[in-house]
Amino acid sequence: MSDPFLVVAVFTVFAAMFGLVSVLMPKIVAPSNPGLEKQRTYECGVVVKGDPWGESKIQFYLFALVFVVLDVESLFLFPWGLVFRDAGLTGFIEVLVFLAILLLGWAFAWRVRAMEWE
Amino acid sequence: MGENFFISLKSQLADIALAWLPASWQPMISAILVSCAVMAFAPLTMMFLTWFERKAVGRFQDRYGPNRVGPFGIFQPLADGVKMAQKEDIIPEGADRLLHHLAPALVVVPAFLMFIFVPFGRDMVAADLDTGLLFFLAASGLSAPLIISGGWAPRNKFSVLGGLRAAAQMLAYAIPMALSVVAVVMATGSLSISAVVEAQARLGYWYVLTPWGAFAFVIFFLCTVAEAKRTPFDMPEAESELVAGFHTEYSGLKFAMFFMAEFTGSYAACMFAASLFLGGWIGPEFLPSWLILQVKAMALFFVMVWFRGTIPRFRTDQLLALAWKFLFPMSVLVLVATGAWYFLRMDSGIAAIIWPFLSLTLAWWGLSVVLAHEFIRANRPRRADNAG
Amino acid sequence: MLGPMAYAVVAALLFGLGIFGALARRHAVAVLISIELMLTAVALNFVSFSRLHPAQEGLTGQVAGQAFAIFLIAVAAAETIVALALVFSLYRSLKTASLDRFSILKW
Amino acid sequence: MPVEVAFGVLSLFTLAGGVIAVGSRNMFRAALGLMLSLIGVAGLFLLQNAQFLAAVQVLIFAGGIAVLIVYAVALLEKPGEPLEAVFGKLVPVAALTGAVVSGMVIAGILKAAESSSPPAAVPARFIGQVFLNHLLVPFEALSLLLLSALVGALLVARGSGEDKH
Repeated sequence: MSDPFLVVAVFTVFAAMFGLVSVLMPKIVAPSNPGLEKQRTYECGVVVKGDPWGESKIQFYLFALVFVVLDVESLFLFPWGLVFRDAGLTGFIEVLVFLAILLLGWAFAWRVRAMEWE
Repeated sequence: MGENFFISLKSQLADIALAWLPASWQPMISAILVSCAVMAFAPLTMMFLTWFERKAVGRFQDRYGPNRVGPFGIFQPLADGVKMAQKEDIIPEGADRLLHHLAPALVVVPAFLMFIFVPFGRDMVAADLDTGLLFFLAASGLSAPLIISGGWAPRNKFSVLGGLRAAAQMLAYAIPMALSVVAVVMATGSLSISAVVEAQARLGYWYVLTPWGAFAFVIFFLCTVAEAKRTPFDMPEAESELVAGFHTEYSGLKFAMFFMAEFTGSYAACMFAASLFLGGWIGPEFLPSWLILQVKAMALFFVMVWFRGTIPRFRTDQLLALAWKFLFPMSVLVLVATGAWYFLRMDSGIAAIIWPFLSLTLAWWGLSVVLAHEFIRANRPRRADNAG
Repeated sequence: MLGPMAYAVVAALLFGLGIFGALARRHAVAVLISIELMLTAVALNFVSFSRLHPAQEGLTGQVAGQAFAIFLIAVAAAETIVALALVFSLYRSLKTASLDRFSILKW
Repeated sequence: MPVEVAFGVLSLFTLAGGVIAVGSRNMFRAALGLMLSLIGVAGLFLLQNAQFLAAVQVLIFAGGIAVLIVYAVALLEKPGEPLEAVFGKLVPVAALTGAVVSGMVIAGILKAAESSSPPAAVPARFIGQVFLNHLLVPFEALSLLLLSALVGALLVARGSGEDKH
């Protein structure tokens, strides 16, 4: 058996090299004639107006916010899941309290319409 | 092509290499051989899957699908690859040129990384980490920022919106995915994927056959379909409103990289789901263990194709509502049910199967009613919304 | 084998970078990014220094260091969401994310 | 030998990501630099055999907080901000403070006796036991903290609810 860390390291390097080679290969094999019209961003043929690198909806941030909180709390469940059979019923009840607090936050997010797409 | 074909092939190749190199290189050579094997596996699988999907969807739609290049069109992906490589690389003006190169190059890394944590067969896991389950989730979580960057780089409105939407969707489905994995962790008491498979071999039943496991499996599988942004969850790349979403401005091999990340990612997720819930490489003795896992994963992938051939696309608000308002509470309930299952010692007896199953089914239908109510409410005409 | 001190040096450099960014940058989100760098450096220190003690069960040594690092990461998440929400709130009223303009409480 | 190489590469990534995060004019690249740095630190955790922590670092820091910051940039970024807006007036003071702090810490570290205990793997099981047996109150308090942060952030970020810009 091989050292798992070494495999992760070597494989990451390989995968990154695969991606970089594939992306840079057209530089050699493919033709390249840039033109004014060709380099314009694609907007279904309409004249480009405005800049997409600007203000977008706050709704995206609200989703990410709820995600981060729930993600942290769900990650705390992993170490508990490992030991929960040794921890006994008290451990289970403790985690039920934790889950209840988590669901409280979730219900609040629903209540203030942070999970709606509007 | 027996059980130990790949293992003995690897040790033979390692012996050949060690004849030339000092013995201290042994771990390095082993790592390189394993990496090469998985690196070869991933793109080949992607090629096969594109062919399989086009053929199958063709049949669903009463067409033949690709049938020109090679027998049954099996070499079509190769021809596509050659064509892709010759396409001009167009970078729109005003784009972030560095990111435009880097994002498609790196987006395959997390998708490929998912493969090395999955046990392909008995003693055939590339990187047998003690916390492999978490690393799988971490690798799938890393593709969200890469896809936002891919959408951001070309400075196109469609691709920026597509990238932001894709990430919102992947984040939303990551939570129920993680929670349904916690149920498996509770049952196994380990974070190693090989330990999960071995625990199912020891128990004699697959986790999907337990009441909590059945629901966790369905939640997990729906989440993997959504994480891979496949139909019916392909809103980020909906042609009818976002052109092609985050990869609108990518041509040739850059586009192929996004495509490859999507396909390899979904197949890796299929293999992962098969290992967690369907017993992984456990199966009839006369088949080699690595073949059994591939058969199970292909069956799951066929279900994904089936979805694509059958179910129309969700609207974005429905898609997010499904994750936040249905799958999330359902996965929390599954966790509670898993805990109760082990504490009340309900491992035996037919009643022990029926009661948890019935209550979870009841919860499932109850939440479905709530979700349907939300959908109907969302359909009522309101004041005009701004797009995005 | 590299000792914990090598990692601590990297953590110290990262922390210094974070301090520089937090003090020098004007963009509110950039300052937040620098603070994240500092917090990560601290988490790295927790893990490296806890290696001076052996790993065993209970709240000692390496386990304690890693548990504290996990708490730190969770608190960092809470800090980030609130800070970014404040930035949005200020941006909505002042139409800028530059910290120099956030001076309306001065007089 | 491979450990030293990996350490060198990972710390290079970490510090380079930090430099990009702190110095880049382009806020989007700064956020990605932060992500690079966070992943580098996760790699350093992995090198010290802290597997669970490395996964948490990637999942929460790189996959959660960094995405949050990327979203914030996408919401706030205005192209073509003038150069003087990148760094404030405090640059010399900031550079001095940063250099002094990290210099002092590094000097202290170099003076300390190097102990060469190899990194032992901490099973994730131990962390779970510590959470349930020793850190139960902090564990529940943390969930309350996250709840209050969620409530506060949602209310502040949404504003009055009328003008969602």
